[in-house]
Amino acid sequence: MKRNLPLIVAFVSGVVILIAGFIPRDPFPRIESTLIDWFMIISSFAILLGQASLLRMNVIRVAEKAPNWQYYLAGIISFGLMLAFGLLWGMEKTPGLLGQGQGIVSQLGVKPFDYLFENAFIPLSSTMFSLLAFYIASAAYRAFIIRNFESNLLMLTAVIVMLGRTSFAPMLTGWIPDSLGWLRLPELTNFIMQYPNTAAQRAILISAALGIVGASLRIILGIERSYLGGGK
Amino acid sequence: MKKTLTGLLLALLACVLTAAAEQPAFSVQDNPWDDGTSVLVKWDLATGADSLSLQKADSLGVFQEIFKEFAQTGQYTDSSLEIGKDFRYRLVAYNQARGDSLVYQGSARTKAQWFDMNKLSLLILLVLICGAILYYIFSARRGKDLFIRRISGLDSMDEAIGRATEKGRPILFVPGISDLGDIQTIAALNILSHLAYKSAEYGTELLVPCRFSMVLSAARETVKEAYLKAGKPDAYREDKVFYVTDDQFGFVAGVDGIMLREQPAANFFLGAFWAESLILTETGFGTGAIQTAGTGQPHQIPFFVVSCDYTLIGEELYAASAYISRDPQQLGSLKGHDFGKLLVILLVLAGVVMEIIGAGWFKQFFEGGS
Amino acid sequence: MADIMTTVGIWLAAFFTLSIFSFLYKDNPFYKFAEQVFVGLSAAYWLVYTIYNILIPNLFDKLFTDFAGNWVLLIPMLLGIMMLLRMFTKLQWLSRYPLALMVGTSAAMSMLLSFKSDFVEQMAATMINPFKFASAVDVVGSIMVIAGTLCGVFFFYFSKKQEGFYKVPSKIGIWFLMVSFGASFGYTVMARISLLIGRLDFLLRDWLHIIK
Amino acid sequence: MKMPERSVVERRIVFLLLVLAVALPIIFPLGLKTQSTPLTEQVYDLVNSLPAGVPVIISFDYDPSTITELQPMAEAVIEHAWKKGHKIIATAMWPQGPQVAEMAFKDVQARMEKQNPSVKKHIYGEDFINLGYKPGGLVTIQGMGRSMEAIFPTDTSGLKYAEIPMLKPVRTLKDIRYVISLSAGDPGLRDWIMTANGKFNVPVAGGTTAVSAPGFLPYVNDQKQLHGLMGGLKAAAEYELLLGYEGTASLGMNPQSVAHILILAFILFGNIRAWKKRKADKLAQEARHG
Repeated sequence: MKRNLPLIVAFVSGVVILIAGFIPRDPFPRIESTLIDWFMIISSFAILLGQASLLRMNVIRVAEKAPNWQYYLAGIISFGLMLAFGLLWGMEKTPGLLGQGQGIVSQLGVKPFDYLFENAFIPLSSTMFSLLAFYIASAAYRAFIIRNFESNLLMLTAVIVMLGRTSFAPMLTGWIPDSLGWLRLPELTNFIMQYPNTAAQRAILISAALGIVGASLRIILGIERSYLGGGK
Repeated sequence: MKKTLTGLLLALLACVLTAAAEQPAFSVQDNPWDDGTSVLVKWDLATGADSLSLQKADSLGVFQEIFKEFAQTGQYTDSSLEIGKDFRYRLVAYNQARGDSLVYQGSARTKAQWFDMNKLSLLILLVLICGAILYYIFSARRGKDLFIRRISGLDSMDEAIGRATEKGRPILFVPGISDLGDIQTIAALNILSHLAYKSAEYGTELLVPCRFSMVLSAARETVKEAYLKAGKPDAYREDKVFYVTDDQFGFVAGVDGIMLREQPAANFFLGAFWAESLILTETGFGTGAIQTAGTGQPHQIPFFVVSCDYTLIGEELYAASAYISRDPQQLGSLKGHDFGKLLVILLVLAGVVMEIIGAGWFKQFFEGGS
Repeated sequence: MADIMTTVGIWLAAFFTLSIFSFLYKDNPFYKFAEQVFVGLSAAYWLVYTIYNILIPNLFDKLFTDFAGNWVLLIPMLLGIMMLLRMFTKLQWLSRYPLALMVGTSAAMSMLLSFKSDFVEQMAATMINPFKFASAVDVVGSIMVIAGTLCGVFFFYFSKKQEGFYKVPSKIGIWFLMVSFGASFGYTVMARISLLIGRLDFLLRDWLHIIK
Repeated sequence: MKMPERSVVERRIVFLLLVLAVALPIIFPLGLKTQSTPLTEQVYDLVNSLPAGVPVIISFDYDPSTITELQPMAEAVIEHAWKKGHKIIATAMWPQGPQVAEMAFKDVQARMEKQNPSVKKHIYGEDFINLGYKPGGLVTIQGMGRSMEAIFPTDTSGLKYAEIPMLKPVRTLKDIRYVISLSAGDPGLRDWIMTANGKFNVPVAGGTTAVSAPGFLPYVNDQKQLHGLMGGLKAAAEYELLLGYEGTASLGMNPQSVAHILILAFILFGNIRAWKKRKADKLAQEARHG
């Protein structure tokens, strides 16, 4: 019972949505919009769940003095700080429990939540991802090796596209006569993107769409139940 | 002079004739195939008009302007209306140069429909493909032997294990950095069972670092079973399948360390990978290992192709997994998808021919009206 | 006061930026600290926004201001709370209901929507008459779109051994895929470099004032 | 754990060269000009084709990690829409979206005033509104197609939907004249294409990070699933060019171009080195086998 009732819930909600996709008449659209409202509220609880589990894991690590526990403590403190700022004074135009916090804004220039967002969150998250630029550079030097016809094709396209998307490209190939205009780097890049790339990406999209149809069908019919946890 | 004059006259006549032959200049109708909450207003104005005002009668019968963007031929959908009511519209087309205007009127009753005919093609195709998927899943369950081709990547994997055995060095298998909920991880574990069987047979050491505890226990189970099947349960060592850390880049650093320390002769990166893919393969390349990768993450495939010896591209990962596991669900779905692919190929070929011979209805049927 | 705090803010941002960059030299306490601060801030951000942007306007406001009209919302609220019970091993089974509702709904929706836009519409978009174009480049390009799409799809067709004649479309398919992966490669390099530009621009402009 | 000394040194040299290739052109701009491409022009034309007063959605589906690429696009599109007098509704599928939207509106107003002090002051609630973040991706967008108010009962400041003057004519997503999603991943542009365009026939255009741009091109087709696409910093620079100003994206194209050349050089040297090594290995092997 514990196992099958959720499967029935998934089946019914899925089938109603499928019917509403083809029959525009009430009651189906109405049930559909009710489900959508509910979906949004439940998924916001799911977000709460995710953050709460993360926090709990870090608290356990600190409590058990796991290796590097000091860093996890720093994480918990910054979590608490940001949460308190947000709840008390809100952010941007949103008021918090203590209203808009004019007093503190006159001191800081912005709300404390926004202050942390601009001066800590933004630099941290954007720098974290900019590390990837270095990894690409080092891999370009050490591992991007041409091997066979297929990978040569890949590299050749990559080189054209990388050159074609720089501001040097118009200068490099500006001398090519108009009659062969499509050979100029920017035009050639556009051609590659518009035709061969579109074709291959379309093949990938079509295959992936079939995959989604298959997976969704199995979920709605209860054939696939691994999302409920505990194996197949 | 005379010639130009006759020319002009003829042109004028042509204009008048075409105008007369045109469809009704203004039409108001219930928006077809919808939930009965909108009305479709269409117009096709005579030349000369340069601005317009579309008005709708309110509850007192007074016309209020609802739309005024000028277009020679255009349409406007008035939505969020009540079902089963009459609505009246008036279109005033001005010719400001001449200072006159034309007024058209029309009305329609909204009606909810039982089926959205624009989606007929969608429904037919969806039913066909879902039917095929279910048919194959159930025939696979009944034990019918379904054919799928062997992915050539599997051969090169066996070869890589052979090379590692020759060199007497271990092989490394990373089942992606996603948790067990990701089908890519499941597919990776299926392939792991094949590789573990081979490595047990050859007596080559197999290292499997994992990022999540759920993946860890599943991977241990898989390897153990494979060793048992190969008849070498004693060769299985639990500490060779191990947990590194949850942290994404921490995990990568850990695996990098293993590669440098243990110098595996063959690396397998199968499953879900993100930005770390190229850090792993770069290190592996540096140690001179034969590298095989496979992932469903489209953004990572290019990096794998240029830094690995063999790459399973997208769906090939699932196909390899289905080929090895013979799991009816995977196998049946894959066959069903294949049916869909065949259908696409045939329909597109037919569609191209139809477009060339000018039979536009075929393509339109699939586009659906809008 | 506000001016001083702005300067302090820029120094704070520079500190975090450099702490992350220090990982390039090697793993170190600054990086570990910055990483965990990021995790903490990010979790709090999600939490605050979920409360202020969704739970309050879409749930609590409605319940408090017009309970009679919105009592139905108690159901998703209850389901949401059941979702939170996932944290407790014993009550975990209760979270299966909201999960099943969400998974069923989104599976059906994404099935319909992606089948239409990624399958049917892509199929229709490939039904082109290549000879309707005036320029030779477009004619060749359209033929490439048709051939590339079909061969690409065939490459992922697993029910037939790719031998003899069937090897040809599959090979052409993989070539198209490789060209497209090359394009992705180029674009990814571009994206990663852009991110670095943003950070160095911050350090050179806002922090060091080397450029105005 | 320690890598062989040589490769560590090599790696650090590579890192240093990259920093120089990016930093120097930032300090000493080369004044490179960019060229616009059809895909960006299509987005521009869509915005340009509509008269003043129409309600439009700009969706901020990204977070600060990709602001270098997407923020200049957002600013350019906002400026263009404002110049045309469109009423901008900002939405977000990512929680950090409302915050970056706020920054973008502020910066565009400031820049426009700097260029032309007498420019119109755009008023919150009349010319633009920030409806905030909602989770759920395509499910939520589908909800907007039934009722915008049900999904967004208030804006981010707590103002009731019905009390916001510029939202009077907007009952459902169908009343929106175009959606431009600036998207760093999932949920984002794909959900808007599938739902806003696929289900409700609203024109959709987009700006994405360069990483995901190639994957969106199949949607740019005869059916107009997507009205043009801006991919990465280059496209943002193109949009700035079309609007006639040099913003952060245009300046960014200097280091971008130089760094591309550097990466290409790395690939070239790497391949030469690998080729030499392979040759040396072969010779050694032959020597061994006599």
